[in-house]
Amino acid sequence: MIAEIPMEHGLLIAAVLFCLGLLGLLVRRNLIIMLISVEIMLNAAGLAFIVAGAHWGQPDGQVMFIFILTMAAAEVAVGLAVILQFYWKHHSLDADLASTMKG
Amino acid sequence: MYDLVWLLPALPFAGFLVLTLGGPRISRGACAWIACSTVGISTAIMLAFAVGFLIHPPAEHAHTLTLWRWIPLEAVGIPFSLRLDTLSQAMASVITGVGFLIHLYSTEYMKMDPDYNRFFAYLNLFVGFMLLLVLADNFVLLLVGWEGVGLCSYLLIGFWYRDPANGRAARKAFVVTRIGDAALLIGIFLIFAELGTLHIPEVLALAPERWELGSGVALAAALLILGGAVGKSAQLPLQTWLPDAMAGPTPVSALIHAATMVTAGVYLIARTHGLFELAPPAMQTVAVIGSVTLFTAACAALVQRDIKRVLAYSTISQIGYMFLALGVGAWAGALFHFMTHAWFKALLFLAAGAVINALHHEQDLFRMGGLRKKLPLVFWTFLIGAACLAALPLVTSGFYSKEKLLWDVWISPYGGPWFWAVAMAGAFVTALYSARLVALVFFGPARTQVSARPGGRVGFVLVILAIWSLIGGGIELPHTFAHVTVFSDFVAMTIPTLVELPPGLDAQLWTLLAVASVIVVAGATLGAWLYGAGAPAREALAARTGAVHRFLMNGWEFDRLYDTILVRPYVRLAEWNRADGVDKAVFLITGLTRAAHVAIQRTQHGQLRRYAAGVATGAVIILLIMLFQ
Amino acid sequence: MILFWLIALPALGGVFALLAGRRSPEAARWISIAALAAGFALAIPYLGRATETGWLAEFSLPWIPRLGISFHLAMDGLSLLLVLLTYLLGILSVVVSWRSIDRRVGFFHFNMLWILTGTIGVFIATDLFLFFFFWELMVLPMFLVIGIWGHENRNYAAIKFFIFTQASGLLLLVAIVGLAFAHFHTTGVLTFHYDELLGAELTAVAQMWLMLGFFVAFAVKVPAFPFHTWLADAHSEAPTGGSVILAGVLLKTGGYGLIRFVVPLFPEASAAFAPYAMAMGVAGILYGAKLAFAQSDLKRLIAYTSISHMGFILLGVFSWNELALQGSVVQMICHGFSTGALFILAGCLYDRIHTRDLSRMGGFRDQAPRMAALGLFFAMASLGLPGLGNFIGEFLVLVGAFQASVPLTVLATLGVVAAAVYSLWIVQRVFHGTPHSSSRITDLNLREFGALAVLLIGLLWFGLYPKPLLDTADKPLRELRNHASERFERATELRRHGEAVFRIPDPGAQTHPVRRTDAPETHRHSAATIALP
Amino acid sequence: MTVAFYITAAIALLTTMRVVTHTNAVHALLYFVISLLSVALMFYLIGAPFVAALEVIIYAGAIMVLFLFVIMMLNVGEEHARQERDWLSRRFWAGPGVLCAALLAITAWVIIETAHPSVGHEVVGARDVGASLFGPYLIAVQLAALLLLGGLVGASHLRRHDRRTPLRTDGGKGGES
Repeated sequence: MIAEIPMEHGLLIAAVLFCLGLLGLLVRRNLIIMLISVEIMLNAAGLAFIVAGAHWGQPDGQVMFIFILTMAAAEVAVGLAVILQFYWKHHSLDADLASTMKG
Repeated sequence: MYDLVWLLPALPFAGFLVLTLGGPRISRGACAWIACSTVGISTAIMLAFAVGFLIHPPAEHAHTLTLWRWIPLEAVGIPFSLRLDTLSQAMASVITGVGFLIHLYSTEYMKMDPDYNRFFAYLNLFVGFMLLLVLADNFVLLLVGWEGVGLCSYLLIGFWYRDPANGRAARKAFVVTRIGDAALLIGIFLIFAELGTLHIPEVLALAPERWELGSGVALAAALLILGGAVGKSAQLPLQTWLPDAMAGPTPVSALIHAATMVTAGVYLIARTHGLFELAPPAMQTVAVIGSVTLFTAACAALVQRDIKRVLAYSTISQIGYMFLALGVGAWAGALFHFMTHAWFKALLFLAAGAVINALHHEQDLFRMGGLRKKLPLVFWTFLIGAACLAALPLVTSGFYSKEKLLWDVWISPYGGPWFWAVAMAGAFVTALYSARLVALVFFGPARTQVSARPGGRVGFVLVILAIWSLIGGGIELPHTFAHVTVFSDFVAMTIPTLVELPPGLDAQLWTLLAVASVIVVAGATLGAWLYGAGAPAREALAARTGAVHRFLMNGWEFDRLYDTILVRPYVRLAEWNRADGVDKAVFLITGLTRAAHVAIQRTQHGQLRRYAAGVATGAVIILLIMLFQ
Repeated sequence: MILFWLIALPALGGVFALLAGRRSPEAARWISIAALAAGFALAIPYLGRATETGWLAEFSLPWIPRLGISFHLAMDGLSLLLVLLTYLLGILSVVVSWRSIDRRVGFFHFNMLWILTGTIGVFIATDLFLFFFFWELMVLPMFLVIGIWGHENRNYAAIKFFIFTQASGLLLLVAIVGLAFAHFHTTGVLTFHYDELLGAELTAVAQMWLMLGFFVAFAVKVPAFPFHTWLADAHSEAPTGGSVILAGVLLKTGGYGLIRFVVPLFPEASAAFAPYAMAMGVAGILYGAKLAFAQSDLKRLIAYTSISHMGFILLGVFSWNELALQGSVVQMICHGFSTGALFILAGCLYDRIHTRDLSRMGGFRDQAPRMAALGLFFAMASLGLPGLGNFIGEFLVLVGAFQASVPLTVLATLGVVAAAVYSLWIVQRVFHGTPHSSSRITDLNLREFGALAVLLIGLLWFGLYPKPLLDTADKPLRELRNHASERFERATELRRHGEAVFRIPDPGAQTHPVRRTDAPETHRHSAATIALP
Repeated sequence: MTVAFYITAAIALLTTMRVVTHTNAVHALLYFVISLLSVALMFYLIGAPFVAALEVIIYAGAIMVLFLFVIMMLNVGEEHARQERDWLSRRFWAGPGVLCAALLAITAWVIIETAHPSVGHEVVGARDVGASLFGPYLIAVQLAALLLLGGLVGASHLRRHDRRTPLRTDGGKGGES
């Protein structure tokens, strides 16, 4: 049941996914989509770990993925709470409205 | 006995201290007593010293008293010590004598002034510093006296401090002389660097050993000292302060700005004569400065309207004669003229003071007149003073001193007919303006009411000075007359004479005396005619020479020149950079920091997506760097 | 132990004044005076012993032995003079602040005493780390004094003062640490002790940079010409007592540092740099005088005269001969007296008419003859009237400097003319002229008069009989010259002949890591030559 | 099985692209779920069945449902979709596109330049992962637990809706939470 693929293909896919996530983060102004983009990037990083772990036949890559997963869960929880607050305040999900930190 | 020399300056200083600390608690009478008695005792001591020196001079004709070790260093040990020799005695006797008489005069002259005590405190301080100046045996102590008399001059010119004009005159006097003092200071540094000592007799002894005749160092040292002398003695080109200094009370003009302080330059050059002898060009410079000054100042004196300014310019001119004498090496001649000048110029000033007081502080010559009958005592004494100034032949001390001086100029190897001719031209003008003074003040119609007559003390002082001015010349007579050389012998004990009298020149001397007498008499007569009977001719002349008249009136426009090239640029410089340009440079740093702050602040735009873009860009850059390393 | 008390007395006095000030301001003032007077009394007896060689007193405690840092105090004649000056002016500044400070009196005196603590520490610390500690200790209380009790523009002035001194302090710290490490590098001993660092073997480049670090730090304090701009603001905005301390004492730490550290530690580099340093001094003399003349703010004017006077110290120190050094020391003391007195006078005027603006003064002689007389006296002292202390200082500096550089000395001598211009201007503007009808002032009271009289007598004394001063400073200066003169002069010779190049003994060829007394033997030149930056 | 891997990879890429470009948040989310499922399949195919399961359960299941809830709570309607379309005009794409392309090019270059062996020889199962997690990575696990706790507390604190603060509709300043 195991697919033998060159490692660089796996990594390349991860890289493309990552860049797509980054693109989403940069282009979209909707906070929810931005948060999703971040998730895409995390997921891509996880894929890279798994590919690398599979190369060595060791569990460490998967362990790392689990940590990423944990982190993503925590991040999404907090992030969504913040988005909710933001929406109540601004009645919008436009990220560019949040600019009080301007120097 | 000579160890008492410290009392000479100490007594006036003590008087100053008592008067200052006592302040208004001391009554006027007590103040007058303290001031006069301190100077009077100094005079008495001074006379005793002089007599002692004449009868039984001490070894090496000098007595040194070291009071304490002042600046004791390894490289230079400067004691606080006084040196009594014939040169300092000649100076000190005039300072104490004239000083005492002027103190006495002032007790009456200043009696209406609310600041009576302060005036006498300053006068005492001045006499103390002046004595310190002439008694100092090293350059540093000399500087103490030198600057001290400058301070007193400043204080007394600006004595009536409420008028800002007096303050300006006082500051001008101090600053202009300070320019000369800076030169003197540099000269002292040079002497120390070259000779390793500041003790004046040692300097004079060492200089001929270390320096060759005509060497550059000697020239530099002599010229720098000359700079100091020129400033103090109001010679060209630093003469501009003296006419303005007449803003002070008249006794001050008499004491400081005629008799004593302004001749400190003469004293300084005579004191350091050894350095000048090593530098003939410096001698020439002194002579040229003297002759140019004596003529220009005499011309300026001719047209002044203010009686005190006439006398001020005449003082500059007379000191010019002394400088001329110094420049040709006639040390004794210069000092003799200093001495007689001190008497008769003090007399003139004090008499003028009496006139001014009588006329309600009127100083304009053209608003005086006809005082001959109303103030006979003042008239006669003033006349004697003016005659001395003009050097009327045979009867005046001014004649004898000026003739000795001119004769020395004529025969000196440094002098010659040219200098003599200039001096004669000056003598002619001097006679002219002396006659003008007398004519305008005492003859003609009365133009101002006489409001006060001089009292006993003023009269007494005037008479004493007049008598001295008449007979004082007797201590030195041309050898064709009687060959009295008391004074030059006295001075020669300290300064070996440079002008040797060649034998067999009697005919020349007679001729010169005759020529000089004729010129002086002619000048005086012309002056008397112009300002008496010949007034219409004078006015016609004045109308035609208005520009020249103004030019001379303003003292050859030196003030305007210095104002343009020195004073105003300095003031403008000060105004221009009032807020300190260097501070701007500091602000440049602050400004740069702030600009950087603003620039970087722009990146803090608060937009999440652009921060993310920044992070991504950073990642790209870092990866690129890592790749192409 | 007495040295320890010299520092501890003002420090403790400050704390007690702070505590007492809550209840009674008067008590804070008396405590301050008592503490300072006690310190003064403790230090005075050493004057008689100043003819001995070596340190007059030493005190040492281990502090951070791992890094070779100890709490090491030592005093010689030079330090003693400045310590006495500090105490005296400290007392006077408390006296003149008696009425003018009425807010937070306890805290004010705490700050004043801690400034003095730092200053005294600077003068007697012989461990360079400790020296730096005290150096920084001076700054913060002074910042507070200016910032809390100053005049209207005080915040700006305080911050400017703080930034300037902190920036220079940073340089000093870097240079001190650099020196200690350079010493460690050659000898293997890490120490901050002055006596041991005196013998440090340094490469030419290191010597130059370290010297510049020290120099700039001290030049800011002195202040030398391009680094002077903090001074005018700080002086004019500080309260009277602060100005007196600042001008009278704080500036002297810079001069002291130059004499004690810069030249002895780095003779060759100093010799190479001397023409520039002297030129800075002369520039300060002339520039300060020029600016002083242009000011309309009395305290600012006096502040610029300080720059002018302190230029002489720079000129004197870098001439490095007996006359010039003695002159610098005398100048430091006398400048403390004369400028302190002028600031006290300015403070007295401010207390009466609440302005520092010269155009609103004039004619005060009528109403305040005593103040006018004293003002005249101190103006004369400030223009260097012979017979007063400042003249001795300036004259000796100039005579000494003349042997080092003729053109610079000639320029500096022109400064005496400029000094006359601004000094007489003060007298004219404040005391002479017609009085303003609006301003009525009272003459000096006994307290102010007493304070000024002390300074007057001091200046007269130093002018007429400076021997005690010169004798006290003689031994330490002689030792410093014994240590550094030979190398300094050799380097000066080389600079004169070899176009701004100087040579340093090769650190590789070192024989003795300890104090070098056998300079001719170790005098093996390497090829290490550097040109000036 | 290699073919299956590439097909899932293609699906993952395509759906992810739709996530980024879709204007409707719910649709985007659904595309993302598909993307996650594909990635899970890829995990499984290269021998990591355990994390594949986790991916499906936690990521595609729990986290995405969380997103869904929030979107439903916010009740984002047609108006928002139109606004999204405005925001997604072409000019916004240029800069980020170039940046991402650059990043991708560089990473791809690095990946291709270095020689790699193939992967997917053996299955690393849950047992190995578990042994590793509770062996050498124990501390990290505990830290992750703390992180989750922090997330929990943070989320529960932040979601509180303070009725007293007025609703801001000006769209101007604000945004601190």
